[in-house]
Amino acid sequence: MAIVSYDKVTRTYPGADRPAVDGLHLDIDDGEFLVLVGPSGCGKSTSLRMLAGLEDVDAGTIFIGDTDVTDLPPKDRDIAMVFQNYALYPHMSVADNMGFALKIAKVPTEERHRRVLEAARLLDLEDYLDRKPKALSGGQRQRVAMGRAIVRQPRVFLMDEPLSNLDAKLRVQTRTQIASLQRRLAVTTVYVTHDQVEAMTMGDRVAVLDDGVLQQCAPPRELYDRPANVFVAGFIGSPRMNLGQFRLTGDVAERGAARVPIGRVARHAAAAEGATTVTVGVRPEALELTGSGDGAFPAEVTLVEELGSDAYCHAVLDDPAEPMELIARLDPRAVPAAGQRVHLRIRPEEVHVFSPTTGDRLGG
Amino acid sequence: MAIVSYDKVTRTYPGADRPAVDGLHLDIDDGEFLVLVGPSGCGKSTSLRMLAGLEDVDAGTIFIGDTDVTDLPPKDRDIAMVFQNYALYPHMSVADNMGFALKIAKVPTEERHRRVLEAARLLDLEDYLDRKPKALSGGQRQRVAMGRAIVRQPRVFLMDEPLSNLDAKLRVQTRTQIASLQRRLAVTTVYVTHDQVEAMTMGDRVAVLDDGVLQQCAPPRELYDRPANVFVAGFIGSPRMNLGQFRLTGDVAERGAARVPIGRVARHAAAAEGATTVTVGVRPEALELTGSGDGAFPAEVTLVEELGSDAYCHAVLDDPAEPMELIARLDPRAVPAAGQRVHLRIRPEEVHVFSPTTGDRLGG
Amino acid sequence: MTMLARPETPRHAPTSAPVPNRRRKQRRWPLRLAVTGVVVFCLAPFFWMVVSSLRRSADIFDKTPVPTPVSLENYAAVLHPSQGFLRSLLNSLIVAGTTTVLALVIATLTAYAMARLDFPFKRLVLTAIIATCMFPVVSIVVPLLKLFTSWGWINTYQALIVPSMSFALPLAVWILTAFFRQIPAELEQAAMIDGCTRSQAFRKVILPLAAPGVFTTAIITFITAWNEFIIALTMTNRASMETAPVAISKFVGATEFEIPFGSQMAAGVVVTVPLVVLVVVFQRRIVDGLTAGAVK
Amino acid sequence: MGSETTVRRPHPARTAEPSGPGEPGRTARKRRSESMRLGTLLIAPTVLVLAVVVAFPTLDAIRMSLFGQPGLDPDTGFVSDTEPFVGLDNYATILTDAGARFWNAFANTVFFTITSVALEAVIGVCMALIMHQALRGRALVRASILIPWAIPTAIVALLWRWIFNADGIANALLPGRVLWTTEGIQAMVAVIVADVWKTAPFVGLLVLAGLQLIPRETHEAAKVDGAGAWRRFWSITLPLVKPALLVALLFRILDALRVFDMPYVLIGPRKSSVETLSMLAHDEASNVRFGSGAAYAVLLFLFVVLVAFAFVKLLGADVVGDAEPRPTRRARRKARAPRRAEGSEP
Amino acid sequence: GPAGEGGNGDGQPEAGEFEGRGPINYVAGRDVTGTMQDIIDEWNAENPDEEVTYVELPEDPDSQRQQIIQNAQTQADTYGVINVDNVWTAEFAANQWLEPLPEDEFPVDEMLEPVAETARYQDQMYTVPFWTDAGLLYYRTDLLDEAGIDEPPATWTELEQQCDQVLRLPEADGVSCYAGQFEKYEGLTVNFAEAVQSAGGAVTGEDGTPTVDTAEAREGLRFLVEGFESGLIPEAAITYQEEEGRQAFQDGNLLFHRQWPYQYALASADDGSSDVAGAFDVAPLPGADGPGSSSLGGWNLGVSVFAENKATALDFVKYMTSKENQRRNLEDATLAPAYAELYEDPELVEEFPYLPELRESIESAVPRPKVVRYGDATAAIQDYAYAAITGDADPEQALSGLQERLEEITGGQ
Ligand SMILES: Nc1ncnc2c1ncn2[C@@H]1O[C@H](COP(=O)(O)OP(=O)(O)OP(=O)(O)O)[C@@H](O)[C@H]1O
Ligand SMILES: Nc1ncnc2c1ncn2[C@@H]1O[C@H](COP(=O)(O)OP(=O)(O)OP(=O)(O)O)[C@@H](O)[C@H]1O
Ligand SMILES: [Mg+2]
Ligand SMILES: [Mg+2]
Repeated sequence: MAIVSYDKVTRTYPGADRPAVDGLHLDIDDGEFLVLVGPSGCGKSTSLRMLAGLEDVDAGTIFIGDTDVTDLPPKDRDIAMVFQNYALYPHMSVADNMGFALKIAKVPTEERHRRVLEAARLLDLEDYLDRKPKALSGGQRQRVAMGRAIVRQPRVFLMDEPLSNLDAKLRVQTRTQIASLQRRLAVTTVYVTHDQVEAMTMGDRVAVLDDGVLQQCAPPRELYDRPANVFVAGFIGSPRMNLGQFRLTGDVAERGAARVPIGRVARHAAAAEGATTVTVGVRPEALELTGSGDGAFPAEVTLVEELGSDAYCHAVLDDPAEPMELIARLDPRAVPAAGQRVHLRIRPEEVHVFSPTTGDRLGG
Repeated sequence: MAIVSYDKVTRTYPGADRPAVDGLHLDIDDGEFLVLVGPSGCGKSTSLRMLAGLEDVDAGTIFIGDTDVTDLPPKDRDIAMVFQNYALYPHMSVADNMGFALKIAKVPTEERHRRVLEAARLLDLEDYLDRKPKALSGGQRQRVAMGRAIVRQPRVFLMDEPLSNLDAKLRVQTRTQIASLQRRLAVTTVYVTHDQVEAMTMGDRVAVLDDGVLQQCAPPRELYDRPANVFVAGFIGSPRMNLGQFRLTGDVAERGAARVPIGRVARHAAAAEGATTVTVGVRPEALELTGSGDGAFPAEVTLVEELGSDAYCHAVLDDPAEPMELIARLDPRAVPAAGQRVHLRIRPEEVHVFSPTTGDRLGG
Repeated sequence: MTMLARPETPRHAPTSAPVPNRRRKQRRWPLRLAVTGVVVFCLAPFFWMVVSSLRRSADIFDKTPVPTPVSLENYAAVLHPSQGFLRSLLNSLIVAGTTTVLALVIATLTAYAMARLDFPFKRLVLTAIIATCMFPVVSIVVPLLKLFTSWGWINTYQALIVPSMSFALPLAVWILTAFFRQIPAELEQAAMIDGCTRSQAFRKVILPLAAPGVFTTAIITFITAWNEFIIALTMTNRASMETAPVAISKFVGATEFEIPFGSQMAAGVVVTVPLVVLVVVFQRRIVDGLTAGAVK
Repeated sequence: MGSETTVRRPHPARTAEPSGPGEPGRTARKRRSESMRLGTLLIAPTVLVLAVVVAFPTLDAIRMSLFGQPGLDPDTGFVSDTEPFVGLDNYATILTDAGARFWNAFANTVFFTITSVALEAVIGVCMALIMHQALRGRALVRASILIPWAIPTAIVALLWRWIFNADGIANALLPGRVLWTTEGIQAMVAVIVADVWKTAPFVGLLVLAGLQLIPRETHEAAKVDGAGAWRRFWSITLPLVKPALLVALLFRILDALRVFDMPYVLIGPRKSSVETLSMLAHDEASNVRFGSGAAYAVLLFLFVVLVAFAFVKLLGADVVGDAEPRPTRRARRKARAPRRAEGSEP
Repeated sequence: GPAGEGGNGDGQPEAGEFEGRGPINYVAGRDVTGTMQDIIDEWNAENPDEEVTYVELPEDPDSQRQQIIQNAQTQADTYGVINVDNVWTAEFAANQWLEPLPEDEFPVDEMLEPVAETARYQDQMYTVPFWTDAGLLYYRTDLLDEAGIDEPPATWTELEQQCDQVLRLPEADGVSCYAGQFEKYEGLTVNFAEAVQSAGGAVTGEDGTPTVDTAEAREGLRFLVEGFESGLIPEAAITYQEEEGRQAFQDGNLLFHRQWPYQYALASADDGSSDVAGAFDVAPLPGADGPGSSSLGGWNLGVSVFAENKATALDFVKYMTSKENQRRNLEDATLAPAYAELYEDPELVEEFPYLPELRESIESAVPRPKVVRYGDATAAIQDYAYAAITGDADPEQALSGLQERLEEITGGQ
């Protein structure tokens, strides 16, 4: 059963000439963990804020459960939210910040203390319970904002980039805790993040927004493996998918020395559109170093980024018309040097094909 | 030549019972890009703010160039800073926010406009130049904060988590731009980040702070390959290094069924300390699935996280005394299922050994 | 170059008293000078007032900076029970106190609506609110007197409080509106998410943060009401109901033409002292950084 | 768990806007009417109090301004007991012989208002900055700055009259002997000095409250941007205290335009150098010419309304702060241009 | 609007009906000596059913007048017996705010005639004199003695001559010749009227028509104008009200000073506050060719037409204005009585040595103009006189302007 439904919801800020969120249509199931991603300014926070009742809805309806909450005040929606900019109560201590909602809900003092302490422990904030927000570091403030939500047991959690200012270790730890908490309480959660790892590991489904419009909403694996259009393909995955225009020549697409076999379905779809070129996408990990053998093409290495566990190799594919930049993810133990000429190969089963006009995925 | 020097700098906030930054001693070379990392609340922002002149220095001296700037007001330090919480001028438009410093420096109007526009283009903010900060999304605000710094050509850039609220794509793009800008202008930069990729790719050196104390400052590769102590080992790398106490038995260390060969230098160092156990660290990518062959040990898979390009396999190593949790990074195309028993192998050249008492690295 | 530090070594004891910053010290003197200048500017005439109040009434023409002899004659006269001045102070306290509380409560509601709600004609309403207090007071006294006479309000507290309030209200509404607007809206929203009604959110979050504005308004309203004269004079004719400024206006010299300057000044000092106390008490709440750390 | 994939067209295909900004959706409208209702409710008490105490008497005064002075019956020697209706005659006098006095009072009022409010703004802001400093004895500094404002106006006027007496302390301290209370510019100076002394703290107090709300980080950012103290004051402090300062100045202007006590007590009635419109209205009324007194009051009122309205109109956005200003045409044109050419061409 | 219910509309008004007994209010400025309250207390002790409450008005006479008028506007019965400045009588009477009083019930013939005259409007009595006041010339006996002069000046010429003589003395360094009350306020009207009268003129004639554009008036005004021009009157005197002048006199800076009797005791104080204690005396005001003529100050009692219990009010007025109580007023509050007899009482003269001179002054005094629109009249006088003495207007033109203005003001009267 869908517990949260956006029904063609639109929001245009006063004075703006285009909607910040445009006809958002999305059902979120009971207990589902939905991750919302999209470029900065695409309308994620606005969507969350509309669901929380903090932003007017200019058109459309929002349901929580069976109730049309579009006109309901925030307090009647039973929602907990982590604000992107924290919005801590500056005049209250950390403990009071976290316990405020419980106090309003008249939770008995002891129970309240217990839950606050629990959340503080989870977020590594026990030492700071008596401090005011202004005497905290950025990450500590963010954790307080997080804590304020998780002490509650609402119907829906809304979290707007709740871990962006935490160090990797704490983030992993907290992320795991949130995920398990969410699963334990089975609270429907909408979670905004820019962290690809979070998006891929935490969400039951991931919704991708661009410019106020929903692009795709699917389980992470599917999003990664079968992006619905060029935007999603380019947005999900880091480093981003290599995308380029290739000429269709029979059952392959070619550009410079590179040629990629195109599946039958995609070929037919392209033909139906009357397209002579297609947009081909290849993920960095689908490129591998190889000898100058079958399907390999030469490229010149321009830059190598080493990350310890991985290495990203930036290379340029020669194309008389327009050279194409590529990124390949390589084993850090065997990286070429910048300036070197190498041969790369595309793993054929990992080629994505998109319409050059609409940008939509072609073929299955 | 060191352009920025912290000379045993300490800062204790009024009312706090321990210093936020404690005897920080650090030289940063001219034109160097230094990345500052550390857990939330470890004193990164405080260090930056002291360098900017925004926070009192309780003990020690700070030099920029040959000048003792400890008592110099911020405006005389020629520093540009991105604040962790943006600190935008609420009454100014985006363009004015970015141009303010130039206006004060009496840069001619045209030049100013040109530089603001350039920065805005770089940060994808051209459409928002006339807006006030409060009508921007979180990420847009952060970009304005960034823009405010990069329009300038100061002696030192200080950037406090400047990209934390940007989406992956924009972050990569901006990161690349900043790096190339920094290299072009050769401006000494101190950069705080929680993003491991940023830390590893951007910095000439990375300084790791914990609890106000500098733990290690070294080039990224060295930090990753030869962490100076357990803290650094555990902090750098994501997922974090698997760390556990192993019993020293001759030239191997063992725990449960796992045994790891220990190098001679490390053995001697442990012996000198009289240690019978050592802390052994193994990075997730140094664990590989294998048959039950040589050096392999059995473990039970508890959870598999799939990220598209990678998969993280959480497993438990049987140890009668205390089972040890492990994370292995595996090829996403061949992952075991949760609950399965697998055999893992440690690549021997990638073992880190630390003193069980001081936590310091043992051996080269 | 690699630096090592031990993570687990015991931390050194907290640094003793922080070394006072050198720069700060040197920079203090222009500030001191400015402070002294302004304080002297404010206090010099007041000093003259105090000095005058301490002269014998025969010496009121003296210009010595210290009264010789110092005399409490004027204070004795002012505070003499027959003057009923203490009673008038009490009346002033009641009137100004009630006015302040009521005006603050009412203005708070309106200011909240102005600052946080979006409805048409807001600007018009705000303008109308000040417009009402723009009529010269000297010209509404008679109509008001007729009105209150017909209501039988003469010699009642409400006849003093209601007009005072109407003069204080526009100011309070405007000040509070300006202040409420500056409190980040997200804080109120956070409170509503936390289950507060609008009014709870307002009381528990906005109001504490607007404290500087609220207390400033309180001080201003109180002083304005405390010093209101024409209405208070007109609406009372019983000594037991008059307020301090009215009582002062009734001070007379020993004979017809003598100006009771000494006792007026003494009374001025006496009515000012409670206000100074009030300011000293309330100003504690006028502190900065209340919203620090709230939003990013 | 629904795992069906929703696909939307990427941006270029988007042409039809689901709803234009011109036609707010049902809920937006509903919300607005709701906040209208709540707004009305919250505003009602204020309006009620004001209506009782101000609106009725004001209307009565306006009515009164249409009546003339009752004549004297030469037979009985009694003043007749009804006032003649004279229409706008009372207003017309400002255009005729009595006009000189009116326009003089008008000029005095305007001059006094501009000068004293300007001085009060400057001095008040200085006071606020000083009170804002965290220094020892801050409470006392604040209290002493506020003392002048706490003293009742009538007493202040008496005090200054004493100070400006021909044989008073002002002449004793200053070189020369100025007859402050005689006709001439010095009388206006005396009034302005006394008024500024008394009311600058009011501006100071309000600005002080405004200063408290400026986040420290904003100042820090400006410092890092290279702004010195003076520059920070102009570019950061002043714009950010503008709402508070404007409210203070607005109310000061309104009060100054209606100034009465200070020149009346300090200099005296019917001194053309300092006579203000309020004094004129008072003088008329106290000579039982309620009609023309009311007419002057109404004229003053209209002038004050005009000034206030201009003030709100010019500078009010900072205080009333309606929604963000509409985007400029330039910004709109830019916004309409396609923003991203997503992925189609790497 | 202003309206009255008293008076019978046409013909001469009769004394009103004084009916009703019960508590009333007595409305006046405060009396710091407590004499009034004592007198009232005694009344209350004797008439417990007709209790009188003392309602105090502000110190400033203008505010008092305003309060009274406002009260009349609302026709409230709060004000019963009102203490009115004698110059208000005409205005209040004409507006029918005061009840006409039965003159035959008061011992008016025992009062000094000029004082009694201040109680009437159009020959009908509306108020009863309560205390009176007239100007005196204060002079420095020490300086006159030093210069060998033994009589104070009776004329302006003598005054000028004596000044000439005295101011040449070294002891007279810093002393100015003469001052009165020349600030632009009621005091100026008083001083102007005195100057005109002392030159043989009058501000208004018997019938109330203005007569300031006459040779006498010109001479009177010229005395003041030339006084300022020549320095006979110190420049600062333009800012003098009673107290500023007293300050100058007590500080020893004035040789002659036109002032009310109240200054006598204050300037005689030997507590160090007065430099001229024992070194001055008083005389009637000098005039152009002979003794001058003072304006009459003083306050009367009237009954508000809106009052209840008017019978009580009438009785109370009689009680208050009785000889006994006026004597007490003099003794306890130094308020000069209206009754001639009291000026000859040796005991009183002993205590108040200026009484004979004061009586002389009162007897030659003229009430200020009886103008219904007195406020306008006095304003006009102040405007023109002030302009003349500050040199802003030519005295002749000032007077003809004033004449015109006064005619306008007294038009319908
Ligand atoms: N104003 C203050 N008063 C007291 N303590 C403070 C204050 N500001 C920061 N601290 C404390 O000092 C420590 C260091 O803070 P700092 O802001 O430097 O951390 P940080 O490394 O930037 O952390 P983060 O990554 O969370 O931003 C923290 O424990 C914090 O709680
Ligand atoms: N108050 C406002 N007035 C006008 N426009 C606004 C306002 N708030 C946000 N916007 C605009 O609406 C769009 C969507 O904003 P929103 O905050 O939802 O973005 P977001 O997806 O959360 O971005 P980010 O990741 O940067 O936080 C942005 O382009 C932003 O500039
Ligand atoms: Mg956002
Ligand atoms: Mg920080």
